[in-house]
Amino acid sequence: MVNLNIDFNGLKLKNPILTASGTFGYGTEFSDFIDLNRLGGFIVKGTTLHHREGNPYPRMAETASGMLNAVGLQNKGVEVFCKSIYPEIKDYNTNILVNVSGSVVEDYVSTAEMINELENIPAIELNISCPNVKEGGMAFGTSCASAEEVVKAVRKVYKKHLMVKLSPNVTDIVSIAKSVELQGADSVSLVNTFLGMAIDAKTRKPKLSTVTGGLSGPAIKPIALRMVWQVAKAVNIPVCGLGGIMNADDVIEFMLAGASCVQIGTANFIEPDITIKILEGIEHYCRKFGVKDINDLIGALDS
Amino acid sequence: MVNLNIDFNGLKLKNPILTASGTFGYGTEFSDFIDLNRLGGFIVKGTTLHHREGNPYPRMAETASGMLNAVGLQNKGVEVFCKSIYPEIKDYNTNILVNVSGSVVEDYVSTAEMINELENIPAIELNISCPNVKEGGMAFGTSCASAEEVVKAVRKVYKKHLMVKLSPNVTDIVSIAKSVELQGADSVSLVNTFLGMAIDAKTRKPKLSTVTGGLSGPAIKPIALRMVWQVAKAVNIPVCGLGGIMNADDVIEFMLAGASCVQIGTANFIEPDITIKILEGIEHYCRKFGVKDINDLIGALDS
Amino acid sequence: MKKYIHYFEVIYNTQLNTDYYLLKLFTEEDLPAIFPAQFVEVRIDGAPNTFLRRPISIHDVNYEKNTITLLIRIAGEGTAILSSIKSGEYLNLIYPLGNSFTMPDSDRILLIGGGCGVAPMLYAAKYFMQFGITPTFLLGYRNKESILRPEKFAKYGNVFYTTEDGSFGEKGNVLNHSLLNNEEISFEKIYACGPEPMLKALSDLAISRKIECEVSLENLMACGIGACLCCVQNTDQGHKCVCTEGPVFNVKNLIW
Amino acid sequence: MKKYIHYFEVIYNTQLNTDYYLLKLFTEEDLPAIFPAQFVEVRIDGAPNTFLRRPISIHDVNYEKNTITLLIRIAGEGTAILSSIKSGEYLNLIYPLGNSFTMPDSDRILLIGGGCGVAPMLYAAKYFMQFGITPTFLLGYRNKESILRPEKFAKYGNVFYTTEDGSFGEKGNVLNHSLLNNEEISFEKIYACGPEPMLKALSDLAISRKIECEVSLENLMACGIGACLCCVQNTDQGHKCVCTEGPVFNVKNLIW
Ligand SMILES: Cc1cc2nc3c(=O)[nH]c(=O)nc-3n(C[C@H](O)[C@H](O)[C@H](O)COP(=O)(O)OP(=O)(O)OC[C@H]3O[C@@H](n4cnc5c(N)ncnc54)[C@H](O)[C@@H]3O)c2cc1C
Ligand SMILES: Cc1cc2nc3c(=O)[nH]c(=O)nc-3n(C[C@H](O)[C@H](O)[C@H](O)COP(=O)(O)OP(=O)(O)OC[C@H]3O[C@@H](n4cnc5c(N)ncnc54)[C@H](O)[C@@H]3O)c2cc1C
Ligand SMILES: Cc1cc2nc3c(=O)[nH]c(=O)nc-3n(C[C@H](O)[C@H](O)[C@H](O)COP(=O)(O)O)c2cc1C
Ligand SMILES: Cc1cc2nc3c(=O)[nH]c(=O)nc-3n(C[C@H](O)[C@H](O)[C@H](O)COP(=O)(O)O)c2cc1C
Ligand code: FES
Ligand code: FES
Repeated sequence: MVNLNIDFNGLKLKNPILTASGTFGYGTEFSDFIDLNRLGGFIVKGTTLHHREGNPYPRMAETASGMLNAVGLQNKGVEVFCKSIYPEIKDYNTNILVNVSGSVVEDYVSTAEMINELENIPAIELNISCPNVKEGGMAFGTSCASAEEVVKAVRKVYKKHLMVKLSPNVTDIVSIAKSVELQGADSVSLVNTFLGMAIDAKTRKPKLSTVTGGLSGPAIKPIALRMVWQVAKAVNIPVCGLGGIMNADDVIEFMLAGASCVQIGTANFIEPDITIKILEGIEHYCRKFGVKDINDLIGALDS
Repeated sequence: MVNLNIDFNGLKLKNPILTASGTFGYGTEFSDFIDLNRLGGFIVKGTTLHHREGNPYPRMAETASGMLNAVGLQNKGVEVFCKSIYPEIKDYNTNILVNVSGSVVEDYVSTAEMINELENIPAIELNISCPNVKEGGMAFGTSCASAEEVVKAVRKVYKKHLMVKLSPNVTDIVSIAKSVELQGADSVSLVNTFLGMAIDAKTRKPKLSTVTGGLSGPAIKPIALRMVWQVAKAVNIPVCGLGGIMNADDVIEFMLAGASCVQIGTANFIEPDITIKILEGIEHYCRKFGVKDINDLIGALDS
Repeated sequence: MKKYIHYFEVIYNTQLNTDYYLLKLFTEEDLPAIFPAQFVEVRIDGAPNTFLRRPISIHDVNYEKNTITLLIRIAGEGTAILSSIKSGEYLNLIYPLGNSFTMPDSDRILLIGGGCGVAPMLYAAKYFMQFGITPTFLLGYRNKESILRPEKFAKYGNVFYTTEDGSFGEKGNVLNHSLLNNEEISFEKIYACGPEPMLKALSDLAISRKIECEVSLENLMACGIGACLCCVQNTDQGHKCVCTEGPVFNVKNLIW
Repeated sequence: MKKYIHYFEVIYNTQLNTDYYLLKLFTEEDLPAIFPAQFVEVRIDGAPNTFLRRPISIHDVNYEKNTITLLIRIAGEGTAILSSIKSGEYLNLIYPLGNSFTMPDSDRILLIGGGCGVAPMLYAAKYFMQFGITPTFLLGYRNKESILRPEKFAKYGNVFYTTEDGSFGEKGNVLNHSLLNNEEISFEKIYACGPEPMLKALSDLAISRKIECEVSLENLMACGIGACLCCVQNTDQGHKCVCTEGPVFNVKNLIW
C-alpha cells in the first residue's frame, strides 16, 4: 500500500490532488463524473464580498495548448455562498477551500471573516493574483508591499489555514512568497494565470471582451514548475503547485520540484473525471517506482 | 501590389519578417531552403566579447507547444565573428543584425564597438534578456536601473540602429521599455524566452543540465502578444514583436497589437522555409482583406 | 439530468456537401434520455490548437440502435478534424448537455433553422412527434445545393424553404418567408436555431407578434458543464451559462 | 551537401516486433546522394507534445525506386504516431542530414549495432559494398525475438549476434562477443551505433587496442540543421553539433 496522506501544514489531505478555483465550479458540477470524496480537496470559485456579474462575453479564447479566460470573478457574493451553496456541499468528506477574492483590502477581510465561521471549510485560498478584474486582484500579488498588506489584514481575522495564491506575472515570485510567509500565511499556492491576449486576424478584434485575460493549461506548465521549484526552496511553509497539470507525471514533476500538493485546473474542462484518473496514475507510479510514501517525493528532484 | 516596405526608425525593411537570434544560426544554415535575400532581415546568434562554450548538454526539452533551451550563448566571440563569419554573410541583400550579449556592461560596450565598424551591419539587437547565462544577461533586463545602465553605455559607442531585446520575466515590461527608450534605444524587440523548467518524472532529474532554461514557441504567444500591445502603446520608438509566431496570421496579430516588424524563432526549427511561407501568407492576407500598405496594420487593433 | 462520458464508434461519416458532414455514432453503453436541442462535447484529439472539446448539437437519436447522429459544418481546425474521421474510429463525448426546448401546448409550432442551425431541429421534431405533435419546418439556406437532408426532414413535418439566391423555396432569408408574414397563419410557438442576426430579428418579430419563441444559442465554451462560466449570455436575470442554463432561451429573457 | 524538404508517401509500414516498425517511403523528387549514418528529421503532425521533428537514421535507400526505409523503435509519443501511420499517408522529411561514416581502407571492417543502433548499419554495409567492401556485422539484441531483419543483413555481410539471454548467437552484449575478444581476428576499423554505455565501453576497447573506431551518436535535437546548438557533444575541440558535425565521431575525439 502506498501512503498518499499529506499533512499540509495542519490541513490533512487524503492525497495531494485538489482542484483549482474557477475550474471546478462548486464541485457538484463534477459529481456525475467522479466521487468528490476521493479528492484531497477542492477549491470553489473565486468568492467576493458582493455579487459580481463578471466580464461581458466573449470570455474565452483557445490558444496553443492552453486557453485564455476573462471570467472576471462572476459569483453571487459571500452571503449567498454561506447561505445557499455551503449547506449543499459541506458534507462532502474532503477538504473544501474557498477562494477569496476582492478589490480592496476591507473586502478580503470581510469575506474571510464570514468564511471563518463555516465549520466545514478548513482553509481559504487568498486570491491576490486574478488578472481579470480591473480594480485589483492581481495588483495585490505583484508587489511585496501590497501582498503583505492584504495577507496581514486577513490573517488577523482568519483563524484557520490561510493559503495565499501567487501571481506568476512578476519579476521575482520568491520575494512575494517570502513576504506572505512573513505575514503568517500557512501555505502558498502557485501559479494563477498569466496575463495574455488573443486577436482575431480577420476581424482585427481582440478575442476577449476585456482584451487581455488569463492564460492557463499545459502551455504554462514549464514556467509554473520553475516558479514552484524556486519558491519551495525559499520558504518554510508548504507549496501547492499548479499550472497546466494534465496527468499523473505532471503531478509527480510538481512534487519533485517541491510542491506538497497540487491543483488540477483547466484539465477538468477536457476530462471531467481527470482528477480520479490522475489519482490512480499516481498510485500506479508509486507502485512502479517503489515509492511507499508520497511525501518522499516532495522536493526530491535529483539535481 | 501590396507595399510591404517598412521604415523601422531608419532601418529600411523590405518586409516585416526577420528571424530571431539563436534560432537562425548565421543565416547560411538556411540557404538550402530559402533565399535569404527575400527576408526583411535576419539576426545572427548571440555574440559575446569572448568565446563561450555554452552550457553542458542536455540543452533542450520539448514542452506542450513549445521548447526549453539552455544553450547559454555558445559562440566564438566577436573577433571571430568579425574576421571569419561577417565576410561570409555580409553581401546578402537584406538587413543583418547582430545580437549582442554579455555579462558585464564593459563587455556589451566592447562588443558593440567592434560591430559598429562593420559596414554591412546596420543595427544590433542588445540582448539584456538571456535567461541562460548565470552571470547576467537577463539580470540586466529585469530592472529599469540595470537596463538603463547598459543601454546608456552602449548608446555612447554604437552609432547605428540600436534595438534592445526585452525580457518577459518581469512584472512591468512597459517601464523597462520606457527606460531603454529614454536612454536612446532606436527600437525594442520583445519577447525573449520565459524562464521555465522540465523534469523527467521517471529519473527524477531535471531535463536540462542547467535545471532552468528559456521557453519559446506557440505556448508563449498569448503572453508575448499582450506585452507587445502594452509596450507599443507606451513608447514612441517602434516595436519588433516575437514569441511563438508560426504562421502569417500570427504575424498579422502581432502587427495589429502594435509591432512594426516581427521575428520568427522556434518555427524555423520545424519548417526551415517557414519565413518565406509566412511572407507569402502575409501577401495573401493583404490581398484578401484589401490591405494596400502593410504599415496600415501596425497597431490597428479594433478594440 | 446525469451526464456521461462515453466513447462512440463512428459508424459512418458522409460528406453532404462542401462544408457539411453527417456522423453516425454508436455506443455500447445505454443511451440516456436525450431532449431536443441538447448537445454533446466532442474531444478533438491530435492538434495543439484544438485543446478544448467542441460543442455539437444532437441531430438525431436512435435508441434501438444506440446511435446518435451529428451534423458537422467545417468552421475551423476542430470541425475539419471531425470531418475527416473514418468509420471504425472512436470519438469521446460528454453528453447529454444543456437544457432543451420546452413542450408546446399544441402542434401549431414552427421549427426554424438557418444553415448549421437546422442540426437540432430534426431531433426536436422527432421528439415532439412522440407526443403527437407534427411541426412545421422553415429552413433557410444559401442556395439549393446547400440544402441538408430534405427527405429526412420531410418525414417529420411540413417543410418550407428559403434560399438566399432563390434557387429553391422562397428567395431571401427565413424572416422574409411568407409563412411568417401571413397574418392568417398563426403559430403558438416558434423554436429556432441559427446565426445570431437571424435569431435577433426573429426575436423582435416574435415579441411584436406575441408569439412564444425559444432560441438555441451558440457561445464559446470551455467546459460545457457549467464549471468555467466562460459561455455566458446576458439575460434579464444577469449572466446565464449557455451550456447549462441554455442553449435554449426564451427570447423574452434575452438581452442581446 | 544540399538538404531538402520533401514529402514522402508511405509505401508500407510493417510491424517487426513489439517495439519496432519498418517504414518504406517514396518520393517523387529525385533522391540526393545519401551517405552511411545520415539521418532524416521527420515532422510529426497531430500532437501538442511532438512539436519538434524527430531524428531517424536512414536504414536503407533504393535510388531506382526513389525510396528510403526507416526502422522505428517506439520510444514515446512521436515514434508511436509514426508507428501507426498507414500506407498512402504522407510524411514530411528534411534530409539528408549529418556527416557520415568515413571510407575504410580495407574490408576488415566491423559494423556493430546495438538495439535500435542497427538501423544505420544496413545502409552503411550496402554503401560500402559498392566499393567492393564486405563488412562483418556484430549485432546485439535482448533476445531472439527482438532480432531485426536477419536475412536482409545477411545479404550484405557476415553476421554475428549476441543476445542478452543467450537465446541466439553468443550470450551477453556485443562487447562480450568472441569476435572482439579474439586476438587472432583483427579489424582495421569499427563502426558502431547503439546505447551510450555500449559505445563508451567500445571506445575504451578500441582505443586500448588501437583500432580506428567511429560511432554514431544520439542527442536531443531541435533543428537538425546546425541552427540551434542544442545537440552538442563534448569533444577535444569543444562542443560539436551532433546534427551537422556528427552524428559520426571518431572515438579518439570524444570527451564522454
Ligand atoms: C450549443 C452548440 C451547439 C452547436 N451545434 C453545432 C452543430 O450541430 N454542428 C456544427 O457544425 N457546429 C455546431 N456548433 C458550433 C461548433 O461548436 C463550432 O463550429 C466549433 O466549435 C468550431 O470549432 P473549430 O475548431 O472547427 O473552429 P475554430 O477554429 O475553433 O473556430 C472557427 C471559427 O468559429 C468560431 N467559433 C468557434 N466555436 C464557436 C462556438 N461554440 N460558437 C460560435 N462560434 C464559434 C470561432 O470564433 C472562429 O471564428 C455548436 C455550438 C454550440 C455552442
Ligand atoms: C541521429 C539520430 C538517429 C536516430 N535514429 C533512429 C532510428 O533510426 N530509429 C529510431 O527509432 N530512433 C532513432 N533515433 C532516436 C529517436 O530520434 C528518438 O527515439 C525519438 O526522437 C523519440 O521521440 P518520441 O516522441 O517517440 O519520444 P519522446 O517522448 O520525445 O521521448 C521518449 C524518451 O526518449 C528520449 N529521447 C528522445 N529523443 C531522443 C534522442 N534524439 N536521443 C536520445 N534519446 C531521446 C527522451 O528523453 C525520453 O526519455 C535517432 C536519434 C538521433 C539523434
Ligand atoms: C475559467 C477559469 C476561471 C478561473 N477562476 C479563478 C478564480 O476565480 N480564482 C482563482 O484564484 N483562480 C482562478 N483561475 C485560475 C486557476 O485556478 C489556475 O490557477 C490556473 O488556471 C492555472 O492552472 P491550470 O493551468 O491547471 O488551469 C481560473 C482559471 C480558469 C481557466
Ligand atoms: C535555441 C534557442 C537559442 C536562442 N538564443 C538566443 C540568443 O542567443 N540571443 C537572444 O537574444 N535570444 C535567443 N533566443 C530567443 C529567441 O531569439 C526568441 O526570443 C524566443 O525563442 C521567442 O521566440 P519564438 O517563440 O518565436 O522562438 C534563443 C531561442 C532558442 C529557442
Ligand atoms: S462552457 Fe463552461 S460554464 Fe459553460
Ligand atoms: S539540432 Fe539544432 S544544432 Fe543540432
